[in-house]
Amino acid sequence: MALSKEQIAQRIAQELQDKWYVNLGIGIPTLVANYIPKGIDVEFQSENGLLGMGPFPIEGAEDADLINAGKQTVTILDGGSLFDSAMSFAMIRGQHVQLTVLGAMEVAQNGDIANWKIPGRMVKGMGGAMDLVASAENIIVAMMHTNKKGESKLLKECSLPLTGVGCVKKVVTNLAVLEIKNGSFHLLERAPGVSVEEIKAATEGTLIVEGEIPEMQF
Amino acid sequence: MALSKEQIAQRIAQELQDKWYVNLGIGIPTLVANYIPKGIDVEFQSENGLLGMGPFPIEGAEDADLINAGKQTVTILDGGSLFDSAMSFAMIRGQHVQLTVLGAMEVAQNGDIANWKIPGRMVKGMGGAMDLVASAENIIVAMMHTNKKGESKLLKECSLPLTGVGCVKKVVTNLAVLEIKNGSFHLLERAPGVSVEEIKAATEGTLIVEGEIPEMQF
Amino acid sequence: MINKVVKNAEEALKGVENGMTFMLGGFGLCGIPENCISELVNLGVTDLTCISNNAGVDDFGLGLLLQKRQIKKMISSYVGENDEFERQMLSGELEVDLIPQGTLAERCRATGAGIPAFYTPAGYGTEVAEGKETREFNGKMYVLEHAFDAQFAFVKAWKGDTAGNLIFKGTARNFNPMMAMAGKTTVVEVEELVEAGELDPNQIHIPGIFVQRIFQGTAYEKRIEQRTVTPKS
Amino acid sequence: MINKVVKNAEEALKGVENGMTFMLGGFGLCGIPENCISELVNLGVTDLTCISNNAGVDDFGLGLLLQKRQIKKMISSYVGENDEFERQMLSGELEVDLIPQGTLAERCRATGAGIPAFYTPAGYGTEVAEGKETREFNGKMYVLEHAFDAQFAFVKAWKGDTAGNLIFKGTARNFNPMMAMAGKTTVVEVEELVEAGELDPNQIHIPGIFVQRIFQGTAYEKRIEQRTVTPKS
Repeated sequence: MALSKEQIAQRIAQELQDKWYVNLGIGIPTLVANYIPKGIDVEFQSENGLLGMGPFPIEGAEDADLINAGKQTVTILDGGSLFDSAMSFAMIRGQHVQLTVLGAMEVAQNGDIANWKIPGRMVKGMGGAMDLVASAENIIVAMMHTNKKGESKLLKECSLPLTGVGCVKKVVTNLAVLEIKNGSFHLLERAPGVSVEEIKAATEGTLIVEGEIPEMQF
Repeated sequence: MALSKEQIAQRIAQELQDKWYVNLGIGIPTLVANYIPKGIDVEFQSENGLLGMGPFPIEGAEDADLINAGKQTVTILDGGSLFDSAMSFAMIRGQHVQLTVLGAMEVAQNGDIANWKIPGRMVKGMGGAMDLVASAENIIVAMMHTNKKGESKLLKECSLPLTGVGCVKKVVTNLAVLEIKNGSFHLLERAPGVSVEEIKAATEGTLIVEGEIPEMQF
Repeated sequence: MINKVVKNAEEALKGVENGMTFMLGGFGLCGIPENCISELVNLGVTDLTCISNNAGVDDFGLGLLLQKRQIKKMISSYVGENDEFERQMLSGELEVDLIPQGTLAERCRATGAGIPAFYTPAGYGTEVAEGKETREFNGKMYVLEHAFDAQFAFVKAWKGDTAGNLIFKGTARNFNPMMAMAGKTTVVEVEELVEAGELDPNQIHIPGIFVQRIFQGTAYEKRIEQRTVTPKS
Repeated sequence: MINKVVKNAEEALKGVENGMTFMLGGFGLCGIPENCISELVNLGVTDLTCISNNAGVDDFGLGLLLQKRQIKKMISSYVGENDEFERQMLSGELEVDLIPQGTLAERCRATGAGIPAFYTPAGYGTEVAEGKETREFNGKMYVLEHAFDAQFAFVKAWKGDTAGNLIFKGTARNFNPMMAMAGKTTVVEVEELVEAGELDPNQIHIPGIFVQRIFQGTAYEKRIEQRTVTPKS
């Protein structure tokens, strides 16, 4: 069965490593914070100026002056810090953040990503995404394998305006975990009960399948 | 009579304007702080990270963690602030400091200044001087008119490695106040009792003397 | 001590004219200069270019200026919470320059810091880099980005003193400090205005040298866009 | 919370080797990493390139490393308080790269901030600009300056917590914050090490993300170079 959004987040959380600083984008990526593996310490960076981001505040304790990049009220954990946007992107551009998890509208087999604009229809802006994808050493894209029309979002080439070029190395969708290398998607894991054939059918880009593909473990 | 160092500082202090932030270099410039005209508010910036610099501390109250750019123990006044060197030079390069007063080994009639190096003999470094002279809108050089050998320090061309090009607009020496414009020194004021002839003799660069030259007033 | 205090928003905005370029602090509705924005609505100045990370929501923040068609051009990184904005943009009534958030922050800082241009990796290979100089450093490609030029910066701080020293609170800091550094005239509204000497000089986020006018703001609404909470157990 | 604490200077300097490039905080003798410098003397590492605004005095600060000929090259803005330094430089034993103080500070920040290069007016038309690209922006000339590359940054802070968050004191801040941002491995010694959560997150000068190792320093001498006082009246 295809994964729920929570399960996508849960699978991505398995990629977290001890002592990593992590930036989570809006949507599915935000949910990753709920599934930090036991025994590892990570800190979440929010690009609007917050390190050590904690859970949502207890009802009634919301502070209009303490939000995350998705404009949600949040808390700050012991050891956290607050800073301005220039400092925040100094962390990001300077590669002090070890992992970026973000959503996408399209990912191409060369690692290109598009997630900020549909010409003539939707122009929300790139926010911090272009800085993040141009800088991060590890980028994981969290998204549905296909769009609402059932069309593949893993493409030979992006059709939408790019957010970054050749930067995505891993994609976790509701169907699969894929690595991008040598200009192709490499299938690493299947969602439980989802066949390789189903994943092939949902992937427009070149999909490399080598050997037995294991199911994801939770 | 030629001015003392204190009198040079006192004359320069007359150039201060209300609401100016001012950076004072090491030596004679530092003394300017002792002669702020009544009725005007100025604040002194020290490029090592201090705004609102006050007088030397009362004996026994010295703090090793509070010094000026000359490494002297100082104090901070109400309304002052502390910051890092990048912020300090953001103020300077960004032209938020209205006046820089500094010493020089040589000044040329085109506004060039040399004050950081005598090749093969003295190489102390430029410190913040190159940033200051490249950025400040108002630069006043405070120095003796001649060097210890009696040679003019106001030259047609600097012979020493430059600190900045075409940046000095005013020079106050022990003999005179001079403005630099159109590639010449223009004599504005004489030290009390010093003749135009004496100033001419001590000035190697082109000296323009127009009309009656008043004596400095203290 | 150089005193920067003005009476109120009206006095603080003297010199504001049609066609000017402004910077406005804030991220979403967090840390926006509410009093200054209200006064801009009152003044009715038009043909404005506004540099601000976001464009407010339909009925608050910069949305108020958009409603009245006072803005000719927005320079932002993310504008996704404002229907009227989207309408004006897609219909071509409003010019929009969308730039990466980190580039926006760094360009503001550069403006205040006397850095005319710098290289950043953000946007390389995308339409953001079109027409811009690109260059390789250590095997990676970068885009040349320039400082801004803004007549006024409107900034919201938590505490400020009469000398213009500022302290921000929480994530309401965001773009406010760099914009404070960058305005030709920087106007700051604060929740609490204190005497010079009351703030610890070691804990000041933005020194008063960058600030031309400061005033005590009033009636802060501090609206929350996404009220997310953990239920009381 | 990611814990950055190491036991002492010995542990903090693990991995330091001959021929490396270091950044060292401080302005004059104010805010220098005394414990790290002592440990560098103990280790006896040589052929070092040191990026530091000054070079200490003959018998303190970086002067201790100069005495033992551990430094091959100094990158500084002002070195005028050290006779041994001047002797080694004029005799050619020591390489010296003198650069404007603001450029030094900004290059450190750029290093930590992922900015490979930027333009500054400092040094235009002087020997500092020789061999460098220059360019005009808005009628004024600027010089292109690049980020550094330093294996270790040695930083002195006043207070720090176990997560690596730092607060500096007075003008001992100086170059320490930007160097903390810039080291591949940033080592911080503090006068007072506290638990995470004890420092106000709103008042932290450098967030722990930039710090790899932090330790409680000991036996601070904090020597004053120019003791200037106002006599008690």
